[in-house]
Amino acid sequence: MAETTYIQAITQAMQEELKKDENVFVLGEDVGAKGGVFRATDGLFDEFGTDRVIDTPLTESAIAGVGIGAAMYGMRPVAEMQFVDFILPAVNQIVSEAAKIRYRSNNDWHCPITIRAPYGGGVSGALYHSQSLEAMFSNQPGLKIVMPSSPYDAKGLLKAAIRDNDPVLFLEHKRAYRFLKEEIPEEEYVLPIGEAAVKREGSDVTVITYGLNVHLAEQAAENLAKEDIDVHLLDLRTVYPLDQSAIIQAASKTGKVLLVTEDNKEGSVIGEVAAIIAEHCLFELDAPVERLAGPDVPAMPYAANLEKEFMVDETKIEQAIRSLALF
Amino acid sequence: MAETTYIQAITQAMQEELKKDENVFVLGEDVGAKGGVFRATDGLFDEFGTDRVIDTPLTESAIAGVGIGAAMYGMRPVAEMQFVDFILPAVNQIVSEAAKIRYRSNNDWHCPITIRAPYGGGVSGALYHSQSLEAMFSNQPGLKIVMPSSPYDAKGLLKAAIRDNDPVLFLEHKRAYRFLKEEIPEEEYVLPIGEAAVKREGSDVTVITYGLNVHLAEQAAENLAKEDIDVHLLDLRTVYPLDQSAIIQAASKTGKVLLVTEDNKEGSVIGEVAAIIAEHCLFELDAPVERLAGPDVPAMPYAANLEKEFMVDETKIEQAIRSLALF
Amino acid sequence: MDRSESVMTENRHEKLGLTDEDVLAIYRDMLLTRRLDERMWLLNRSGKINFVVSGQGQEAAQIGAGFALEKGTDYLAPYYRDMGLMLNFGMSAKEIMLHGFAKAEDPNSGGRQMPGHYGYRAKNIITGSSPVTTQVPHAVGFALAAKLKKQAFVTLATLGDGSTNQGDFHEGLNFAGVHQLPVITFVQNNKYAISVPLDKQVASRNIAVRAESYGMPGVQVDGNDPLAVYEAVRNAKERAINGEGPSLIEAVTDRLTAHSSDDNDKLYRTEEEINEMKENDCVHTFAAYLTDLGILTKEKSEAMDKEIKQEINEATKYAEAAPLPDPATLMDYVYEPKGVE
Amino acid sequence: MDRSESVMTENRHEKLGLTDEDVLAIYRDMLLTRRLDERMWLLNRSGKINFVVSGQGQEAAQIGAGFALEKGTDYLAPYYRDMGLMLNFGMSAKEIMLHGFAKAEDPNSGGRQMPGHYGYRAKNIITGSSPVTTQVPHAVGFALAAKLKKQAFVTLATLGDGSTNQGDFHEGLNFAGVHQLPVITFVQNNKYAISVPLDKQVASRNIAVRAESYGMPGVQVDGNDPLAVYEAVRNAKERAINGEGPSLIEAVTDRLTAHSSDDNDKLYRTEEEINEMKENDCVHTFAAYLTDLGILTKEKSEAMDKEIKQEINEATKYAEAAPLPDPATLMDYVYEPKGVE
Ligand SMILES: Cc1ncc(C[n+]2csc(CCOP(=O)(O)OP(=O)(O)O)c2C)c(N)n1
Ligand SMILES: Cc1ncc(C[n+]2csc(CCOP(=O)(O)OP(=O)(O)O)c2C)c(N)n1
Ligand SMILES: [Mg+2]
Ligand SMILES: [Mg+2]
Repeated sequence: MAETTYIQAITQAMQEELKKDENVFVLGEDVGAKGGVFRATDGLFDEFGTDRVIDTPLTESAIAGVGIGAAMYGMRPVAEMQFVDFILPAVNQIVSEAAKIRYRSNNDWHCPITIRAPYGGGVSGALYHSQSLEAMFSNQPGLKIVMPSSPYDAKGLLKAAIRDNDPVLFLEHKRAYRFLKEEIPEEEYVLPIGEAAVKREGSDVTVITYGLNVHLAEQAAENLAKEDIDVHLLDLRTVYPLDQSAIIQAASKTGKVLLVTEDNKEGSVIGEVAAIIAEHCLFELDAPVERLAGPDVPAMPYAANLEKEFMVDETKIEQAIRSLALF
Repeated sequence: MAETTYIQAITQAMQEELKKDENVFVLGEDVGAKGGVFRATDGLFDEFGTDRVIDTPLTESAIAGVGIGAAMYGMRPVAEMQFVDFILPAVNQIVSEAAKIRYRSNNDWHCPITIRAPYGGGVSGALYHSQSLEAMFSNQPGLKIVMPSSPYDAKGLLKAAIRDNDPVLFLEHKRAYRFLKEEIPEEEYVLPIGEAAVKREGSDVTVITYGLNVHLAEQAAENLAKEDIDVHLLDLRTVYPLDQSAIIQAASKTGKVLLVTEDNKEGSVIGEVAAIIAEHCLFELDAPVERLAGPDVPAMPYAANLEKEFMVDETKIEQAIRSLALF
Repeated sequence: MDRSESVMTENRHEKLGLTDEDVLAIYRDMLLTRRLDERMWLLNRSGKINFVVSGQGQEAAQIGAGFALEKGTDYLAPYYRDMGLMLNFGMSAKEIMLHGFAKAEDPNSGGRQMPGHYGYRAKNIITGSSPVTTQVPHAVGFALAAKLKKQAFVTLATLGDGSTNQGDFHEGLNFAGVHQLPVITFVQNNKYAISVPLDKQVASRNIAVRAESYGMPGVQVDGNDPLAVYEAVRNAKERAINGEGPSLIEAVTDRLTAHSSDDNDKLYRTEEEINEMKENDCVHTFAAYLTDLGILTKEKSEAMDKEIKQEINEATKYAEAAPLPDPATLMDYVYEPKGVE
Repeated sequence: MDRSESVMTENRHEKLGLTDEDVLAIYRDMLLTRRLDERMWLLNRSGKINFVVSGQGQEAAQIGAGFALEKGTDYLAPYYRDMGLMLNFGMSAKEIMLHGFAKAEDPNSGGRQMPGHYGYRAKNIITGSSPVTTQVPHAVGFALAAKLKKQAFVTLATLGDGSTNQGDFHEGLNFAGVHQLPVITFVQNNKYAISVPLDKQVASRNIAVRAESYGMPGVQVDGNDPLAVYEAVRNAKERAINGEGPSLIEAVTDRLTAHSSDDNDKLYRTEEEINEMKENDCVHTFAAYLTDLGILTKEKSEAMDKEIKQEINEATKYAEAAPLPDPATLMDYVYEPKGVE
């Protein structure tokens, strides 16, 4: 077992899959000699060469579209969008094409592409290097959206995404890249897409979140344990389609639910989580469902103090849990 | 007062605003000599000429992007996307640019563009001429999304959208175009964006919906009145940002809530409506929140029987209300 | 008269290495395409099928191109007017009818997509959608796969003139040019995008010149002449297979019908213009070429008409009677069925 | 030595109708831009500002272009390296520093956007974002407004070489070409897109040739020579104002620094390559030109250095001390403030 950062886990997953399956290849902007702007593909260009690790022109729609074509042929492209903010020129290819290819062809064709993109703020990235865009794709059957919260999950889920025979959007929190470390197994493992994970069993308040906020919620839960507030924590892991039964179980467990996202509140994926709870858990609830999210502004501003004001953090989560516990 | 169809109301709104304000102009594919594929711009080309009613090349991103530029200069472009399904190449311009211009420039610049697009199914349009894509844009502060349910609202809200100093996405149900008719005032009127409307006061079950489904819900409510089921009906009209207080009032009124959308269920805008209710109305609810929506498939298939299976209709709404009433 | 004309008409297909049987086969595909398309309109007007988007006037371009490709090896990323290419690539009239009637047996989509939305894996026909030009990057992706897997095939993407203005055209062709991929972009320029004429649509003096933006050769050919199109596509394929990279071909054609069964082209073009086009109808001019050379005799022609009519009648009869998709299948194939591999 | 060189150096700016004062003004803008940019790096390395994206090497292109435009009349749709154009369009060093430090008084965004994300309505500078090339259709929209409102101004959009591959470049320029709009697309080709060199990025033999796809003239000029750039932009503006439509200009420049303060260009280019570029540093070569002609004397030069240094010191001092935005303003200006007009 070796200490591995979140980004190293991602690099390892790609390295192992490139090695295992000659149909796997990586494409994107600056993924070659530079190894990616975050160095997620560091070393892959040297190990696998220009044919397997392809620097593309500055064209997201072509990165997605060419990848989709190659995937239909039988390849397993792993496309990198440099920041999720820059996936927007590729929305037509992802939503009109990747998501619909199996359904529209009545299963004659399919599209095993993985699209990786760093998301999230708290890195002085301002409006266009901080966004959470998962909600925009969370209404598109045919797509799967994975947002891992730890190095262990990141590796196991990215390998699963690359092997999946349907398109997967794989969103990595850029602040987690070097901030999160843990020991992960030397031996190969793959984790199931579509399943949420209980990170902590508790009886007072249920927190449901995903991505980096899982880590912040864990910290908050530990602090609150000292106050005898016992937190139940569910990590969605796959935000689309959602793991309904896991959500219903977690909400019913304590009857007090806090939903957390870094995204701005209205229309975020935790809205759908709240809807599932409102449909299925009404009589198990002891308090109104609470949502802790970013403010409804277009995106995170640059100035340090404005960014701090925008971001959900440990303290805000802690306070929200405490007031629910006292409800 | 004259009988006016939904599409005639839309044409009138554009005609009146073109006449009133020389900064208003229309652009899009086939909006000129042909008058639009649905004839929404019928007659405008003859009346206002090639400079005010512009046939553009087949380029949605440029239709939005050029419109955005002209709007920043001080014009009031009314851009038509031929079908909402084809707005996807323009997502980057709409979300990265139109929605963020005022905020990112700290109010130095703004972008008064209106983007019209026909949405919705039941017209044998298959996967790519039937979609409801409002949810994709319902997480983007800076945008407003209007979806009128009647000729009267369509005219008053489109005029408001054109006069609004922020970008408005104006979505028109293509089946409503000729299906919905009503008498509307001869004299000019404008309706407020951002306000939902109570279409029917009732005490047993609250139905909250928007667009064409408002009409279907009204029909269902009338039939159910015969069974002494008294329906309270709220028309969202603006689906982003949502009119929270109207939703809370309507839900609290009866304690039994049915949310209806034609969109596929997971991640649709009624999920956010359910979340608002779960946050604010828990103790007013007598039954779990119910959602009636399209199935979670990529989009509506073409074959008539598959399309019928997909679509929400009067009967399905009626049944859902009845079972809630009996709950 | 006949004799003098056949003297005037020179045999152009021999120079291309095409036999008389080849050109008769090309003509038969063109004629079958035309008749099948005409039948679709009849069925639409009689309320039996909901929608027709027509390739009438583009048969020469389509069959000429298809004839230069190797079936079972080369791939096709088609667009909605390509019924001719579908037939040429081995989709049967019956299968096309099943698609038109949206029946369960439709190999393109099982009745899920509108007519003209093709895709047939067993025939190397890549599934297509409605948003224009998305197929261009897909074709480039197939070509990239050919390069990575060292497979000797070419991929042909087709689209219309208006669609060459979409960002995906620019991004796709630039990608192909940078990586020198074996892909042919085949533009069927019928001079209209629904109601918008070429001069309001495309700023370049023609579409072939756009090839220079992508470091690839671009040629403009007479799309009413299947032999000229065949030659251009055959040369582009040779270059591609020899590792000499991508090509852009513009075939200048006519759209003899309205844009689709939902369009009325009288709103934006004159009778004169329409009649003028009809005088250069590629099916008639190619028939004349074959007749002048004595290759298409009266007997052959009548036999062909009869055969085709029967083929279409049977296809129609079968498709009309075939079952609709089972509504219970609505939820199928959103994702890979569980338990598979 | 001095004399002999000045004999060898011919006066090129007179032929362009530029006075000695003009070229000195151009040089001053170039030098101020360079020094301000250098200061940004110092502040970044000393941890005082978070991010720098640098225009070093592109000053000649930017100031040459800006000098051909009419302040208060023409519009600018800039990109992130355009600090030189900002200064030339009337944004002060102090305002640029306020932007770099993300302070409340930043006229570009009130501290909301990253450095290099410009916009200043009072100076005709259109607000920009990070996703590349979106500004190109915006500039076309301003040009469309000029045509519809019959206003005699030109709009200049700037972008990098890699950004010319985006769909918005293609769609925007085609729109401008079809409607013959008064817009100039000005590409600063520094031969890299972050780490990706031109040959892996752009399939055409240069960027200027892409103009033919849009029916507009395209010229390639030496971006290290502000006079060559000035001439090209001036001519394009004349054409635009005379109703002769849009132009594409490619200025071949160098990116003397890493892509940004977050990049390490040693990972993808050699010391040699970097040193070679530095030998053609446009600030030095233009200084040499002016010195050879005796226009930039030692005294003038020293005075200018001193003045600029002071300007930058004051700007830095002011910006560093200026207040951050009030966190209470986080929710402001998502939509038009209520009660306005
Ligand atoms: C992205 C997108 N926008 C709009 C449409 C609607 N539409 C369908 S066909 C068409 C015109 C296409 O013209 P062209 O590319 O010349 O092909 P043609 O139909 O003339 O063969 C349009 C605008 C679409 N299908 N996709
Ligand atoms: C749509 C989009 N994709 C990716 C990026 C990340 N990015 C920022 S600058 C850049 C390279 C731009 O290269 P070029 O256009 O040549 O301009 P230069 O930086 O060289 O001046 C990239 C890829 C972006 N800003 N926008
Ligand atoms: Mg056409
Ligand atoms: Mg560059």
